[in-house]
Amino acid sequence: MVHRQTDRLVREERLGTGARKRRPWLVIVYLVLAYLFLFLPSLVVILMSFNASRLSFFPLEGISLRWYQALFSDRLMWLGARNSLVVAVTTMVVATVLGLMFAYAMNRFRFPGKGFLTSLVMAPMLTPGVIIGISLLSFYYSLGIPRGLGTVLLAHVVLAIPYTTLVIASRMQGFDLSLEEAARNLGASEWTVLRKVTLPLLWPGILAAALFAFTISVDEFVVTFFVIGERAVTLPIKIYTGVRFGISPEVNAISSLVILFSTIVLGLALSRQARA
Amino acid sequence: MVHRQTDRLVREERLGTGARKRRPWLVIVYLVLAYLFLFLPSLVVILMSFNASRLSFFPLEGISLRWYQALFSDRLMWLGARNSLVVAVTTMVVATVLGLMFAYAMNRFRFPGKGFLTSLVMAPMLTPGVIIGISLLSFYYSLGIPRGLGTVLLAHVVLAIPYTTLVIASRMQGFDLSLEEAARNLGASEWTVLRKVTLPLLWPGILAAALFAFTISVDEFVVTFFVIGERAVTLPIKIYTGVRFGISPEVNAISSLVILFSTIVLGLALSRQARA
Amino acid sequence: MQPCVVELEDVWKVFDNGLVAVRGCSLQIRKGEFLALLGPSGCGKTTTLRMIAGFEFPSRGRIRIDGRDVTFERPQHRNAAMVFQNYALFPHMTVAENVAFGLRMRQVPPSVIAEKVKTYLSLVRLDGYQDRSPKKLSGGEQQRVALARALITEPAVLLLDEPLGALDRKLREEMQLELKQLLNRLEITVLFVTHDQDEALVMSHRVAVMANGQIQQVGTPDEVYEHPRTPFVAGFVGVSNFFQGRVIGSDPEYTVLETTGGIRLAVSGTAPVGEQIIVSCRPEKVCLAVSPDSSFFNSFPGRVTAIKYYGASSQYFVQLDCGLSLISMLPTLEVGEHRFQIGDRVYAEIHPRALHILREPGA
Amino acid sequence: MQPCVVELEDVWKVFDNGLVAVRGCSLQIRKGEFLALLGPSGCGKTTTLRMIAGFEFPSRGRIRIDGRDVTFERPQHRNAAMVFQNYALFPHMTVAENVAFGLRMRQVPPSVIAEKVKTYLSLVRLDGYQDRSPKKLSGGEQQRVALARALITEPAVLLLDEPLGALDRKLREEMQLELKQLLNRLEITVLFVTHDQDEALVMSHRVAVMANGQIQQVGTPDEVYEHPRTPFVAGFVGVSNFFQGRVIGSDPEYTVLETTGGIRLAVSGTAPVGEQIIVSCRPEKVCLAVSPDSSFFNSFPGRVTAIKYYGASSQYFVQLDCGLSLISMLPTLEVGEHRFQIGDRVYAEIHPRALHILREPGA
Repeated sequence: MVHRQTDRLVREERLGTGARKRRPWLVIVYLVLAYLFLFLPSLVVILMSFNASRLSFFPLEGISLRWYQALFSDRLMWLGARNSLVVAVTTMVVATVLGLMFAYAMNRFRFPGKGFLTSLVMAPMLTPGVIIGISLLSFYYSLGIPRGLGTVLLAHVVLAIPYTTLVIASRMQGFDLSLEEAARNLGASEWTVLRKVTLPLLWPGILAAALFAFTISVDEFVVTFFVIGERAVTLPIKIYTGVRFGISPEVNAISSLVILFSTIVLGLALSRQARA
Repeated sequence: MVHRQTDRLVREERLGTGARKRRPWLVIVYLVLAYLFLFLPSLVVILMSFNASRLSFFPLEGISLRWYQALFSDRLMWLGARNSLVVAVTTMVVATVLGLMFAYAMNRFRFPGKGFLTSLVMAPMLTPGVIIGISLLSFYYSLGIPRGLGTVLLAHVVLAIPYTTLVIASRMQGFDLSLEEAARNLGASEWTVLRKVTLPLLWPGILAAALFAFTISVDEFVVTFFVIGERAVTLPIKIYTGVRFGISPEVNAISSLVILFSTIVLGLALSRQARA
Repeated sequence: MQPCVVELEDVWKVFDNGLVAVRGCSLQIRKGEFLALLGPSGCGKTTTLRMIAGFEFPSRGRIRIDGRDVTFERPQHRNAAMVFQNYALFPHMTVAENVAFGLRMRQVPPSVIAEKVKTYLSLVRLDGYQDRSPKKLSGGEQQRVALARALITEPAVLLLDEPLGALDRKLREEMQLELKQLLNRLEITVLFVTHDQDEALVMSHRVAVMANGQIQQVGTPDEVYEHPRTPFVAGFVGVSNFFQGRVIGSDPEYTVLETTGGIRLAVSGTAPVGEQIIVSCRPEKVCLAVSPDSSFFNSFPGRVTAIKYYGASSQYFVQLDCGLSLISMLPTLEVGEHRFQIGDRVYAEIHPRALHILREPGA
Repeated sequence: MQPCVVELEDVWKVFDNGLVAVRGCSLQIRKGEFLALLGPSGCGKTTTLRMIAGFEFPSRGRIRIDGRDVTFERPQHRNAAMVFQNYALFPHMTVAENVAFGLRMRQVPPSVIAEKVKTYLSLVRLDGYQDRSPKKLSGGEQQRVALARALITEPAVLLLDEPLGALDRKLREEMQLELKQLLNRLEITVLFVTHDQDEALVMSHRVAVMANGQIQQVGTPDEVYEHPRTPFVAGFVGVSNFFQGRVIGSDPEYTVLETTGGIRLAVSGTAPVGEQIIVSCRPEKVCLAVSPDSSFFNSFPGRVTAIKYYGASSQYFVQLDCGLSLISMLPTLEVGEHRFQIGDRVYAEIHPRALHILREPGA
């Protein structure tokens, strides 16, 4: 511990070789500027959502909550929110359970072609959304499956599984197998070991995976757009429909809320994982 | 090594407790079915692209390459492909260089608020595409920046930086700092250490990061859709426009090509990282 | 004689990748005995332990615990508690919950459990540690929790896998004695695996030395150290000088050997004339003298080439005039007395009784 | 006397987090000398080494190499080559490229480099290893590549950080002697850091014992072992028995001590009457006898409570009738001779010259 720390200290000192003990202020200024560049857009959106005027231009013409008011009185917005929530919760449960099973199988068993299968399970994470969307659409279409929330749910589960699997598998990788052996040595059956030792220790990973799956589902737009059909609506689709007719302050308001919500949920998931 | 291996073996044996030495066939069957479920859509798309008929229904009415022929004679398709390539290559270079700088700063220096800034750099990875799209659109709009390939490039760099940073940072985490100390101890200057020791050892990570950035840019649809404006076109946008008027076999053909291309590039990136 | 608690009968273990980890291991552990399984890493000692615990199954042979055949019994149905090398304490449970685990699996009533946990924690001198998290304990404390957790089930045999391996040197030397005394007091049967010869000699009633999946010798610590049976045992348990040569004379008590270096050695023990044999001798049995002693049979001239000073004693490396090298270990003398220096001319003297005839394990 | 190669003058190191790693360390290493910096982990020995290499800068004090003040000099401008504990071989270069690195940094012509690489590889017995990848070498081979890479620059001082720490026990004992002989033959100045007392005693000309950032004693191996100056040195280098008590009598040669246990000890050396002092005694200097010897001043009755059998010798734990505990280390006797058993009544005898008066480092 101390050694690692001193290593870091040495490196810090090394930066300003002539001037020991000086903090690398230049680096900080550079990073702050870079971050501003990355986050200015989100800040602008949040700012604009409080704009009293309909025009999204600087300077603001006054602070107002009218766009939030308009938002909350929009029935279709509420319907989209409800649908998003239903799909997201179902996706969360299904993708987490399947992810746990995948991760367990990949971590605990050896079988021929395992490496190939492992890289396949990760593919939806890497395949472009447009392709997944078209593929699913073409698939449902050729099999005559009617589009709607059900097809959206199926698509979201496919999209979320790689993430839940990865998160749980990374937690399992650090799992000390001798803990299970110790439990059996002390008289626990296979089932008891799973219940009393394995699952409690994987719990932080499972929770993080569930939060990831939920966020992925709530945010998903591209694939949803392809497979949702004409009748149903989710929150991202509703927002997109709003934008089609130009950026309105209402869209800024809902975007601000989604930014806030996503940040909180993902913050939770990441801190869970960090603690794990 | 041996111990770890025997652990695995024990676990295998444990599965069929009564029947030692049996492979867990049930697990394999289960996995194969699950993978089929995940990849059937892509297979259907590829199959349909060779369909002689215009209707995307089973059974196929004959094998044909006519949709690929139609595809290659479409001028707008070629323009989109060229634009996608230009943006992707530029994004790759810029995002990799910036990612390297971020990763280096985060790995090597300590400064106040570092944890906060680190979580911020990862945010674009976690913010929903729709939100990023709207944010950037609103941002360009309010500052009066004209939309086109330039704004697309900027958006893609923002999107790719978290990935390039993560990939290079994970490579740096395993970096043995004593190698740099050894080089300096043997008489190398700071610059020589960077050139002869640090960069060569990070090379596999840098290459993987570049491939990731390239793929992200080529595949990106949602954000591109918001910021591209009316005049320019990229491949995913072109495909989407094709789909708007119903699934055509031409779309299946281009999708098949994109699936093939993405798989190759990502396979390269992953195998680079695995070897690293 | 005490009855056998653990019995291994010609046990083999071949892994799926073809590795033969254990080849024909037979061993009996008696009630109340403390037996050490000693060998270098990869010699099959841990695999043997794991087969007794039930984490692996033999490819051939039988394992019995308390007379019952448990060869293919699942781990939870054996009465063999194990202390793991990394302790394997459950990090999501308190110390008390860890120790209670075995009894809870046996459906013991909670009030009885609470009382026994208290008893066993005080046995390992951890009173008041009930509600602590095992992650916050030192290595030595974790080791004692693991011990209490295993002991509370009152197992037929206690299996220890390198129990002191994770502790640092000073603590390890203290714990050796403490652990030995505690387990002897409880009159528990112990099988423990180690690669540290000192630990095996210090702690156990009997030592089984393993190499290449085979048991080379079983005996009390002094038998194994003072009368090694095979070249491996002589070289692994302590340091040995080896001589290889042909028997040129033999009577009922002594054998005379002509070594490859051309010198003649008198050795206690018998071997047929003409046979090639290996004999060994401990460095502390090689005396150094400044002048030859004609009454001594095995006395060879040479020169000191290197000295390793260990404080209480020193190792002298002697190059004999015949070309062979010898190590001699002498206690450090008082300041003022004569100490040998590098380059000194010396006579190495070995008593015939200090030389042992070794045999290969198959023989 | 040889000139000083490395000189530390009242060096302190305080880390940013307030940790004081080194407090007032002064040390001189002479040309051709092999000096061991011995201490437990966290005692500041590695920080001291890193300050000499230039990876860290002292908070106070001066460091000189070959007479030149290098206190704040950057590492690449010092002539102090280091062998890292993990060897730190460049994994993307061959063995030859690794060894050549230092010369390439010094702009030596390629033909000269090729020849010197060959020479130094053969010096560490790695002829023909030029084109191998360091990742594919064994631990011992990697260690020798790291050594060749450091030696080829012909440094003023060679710094070794636990050079044998990553090797297993048998190989370590072999390498101790080999490394010592190689470096002595090259007449190179060496500072090496270790936590292993045997390694320090066996390999070095002088030992500096460190604890809590302070150097407790500097001396030859036998000085440090046989005449420890502080309680820490007595306890860390080898095993010691300690007695604490008040001086009740003193003449120019001997001091008489009354211990807390109520027994009287004659000790060689002087101390003022009435003072509280600590004395130590090595276990091998404590003899055990079956009957009292009235001619012996320090003879105390007691009982054997435990025995640790180490093969060549055994440690006997004796509980004296006055309540104190003693450890005695005796060579193992021949079979047939009388060996003490647990419970035996014995008399522990200590010669006054075997007892040393210790002082705290500040005193």
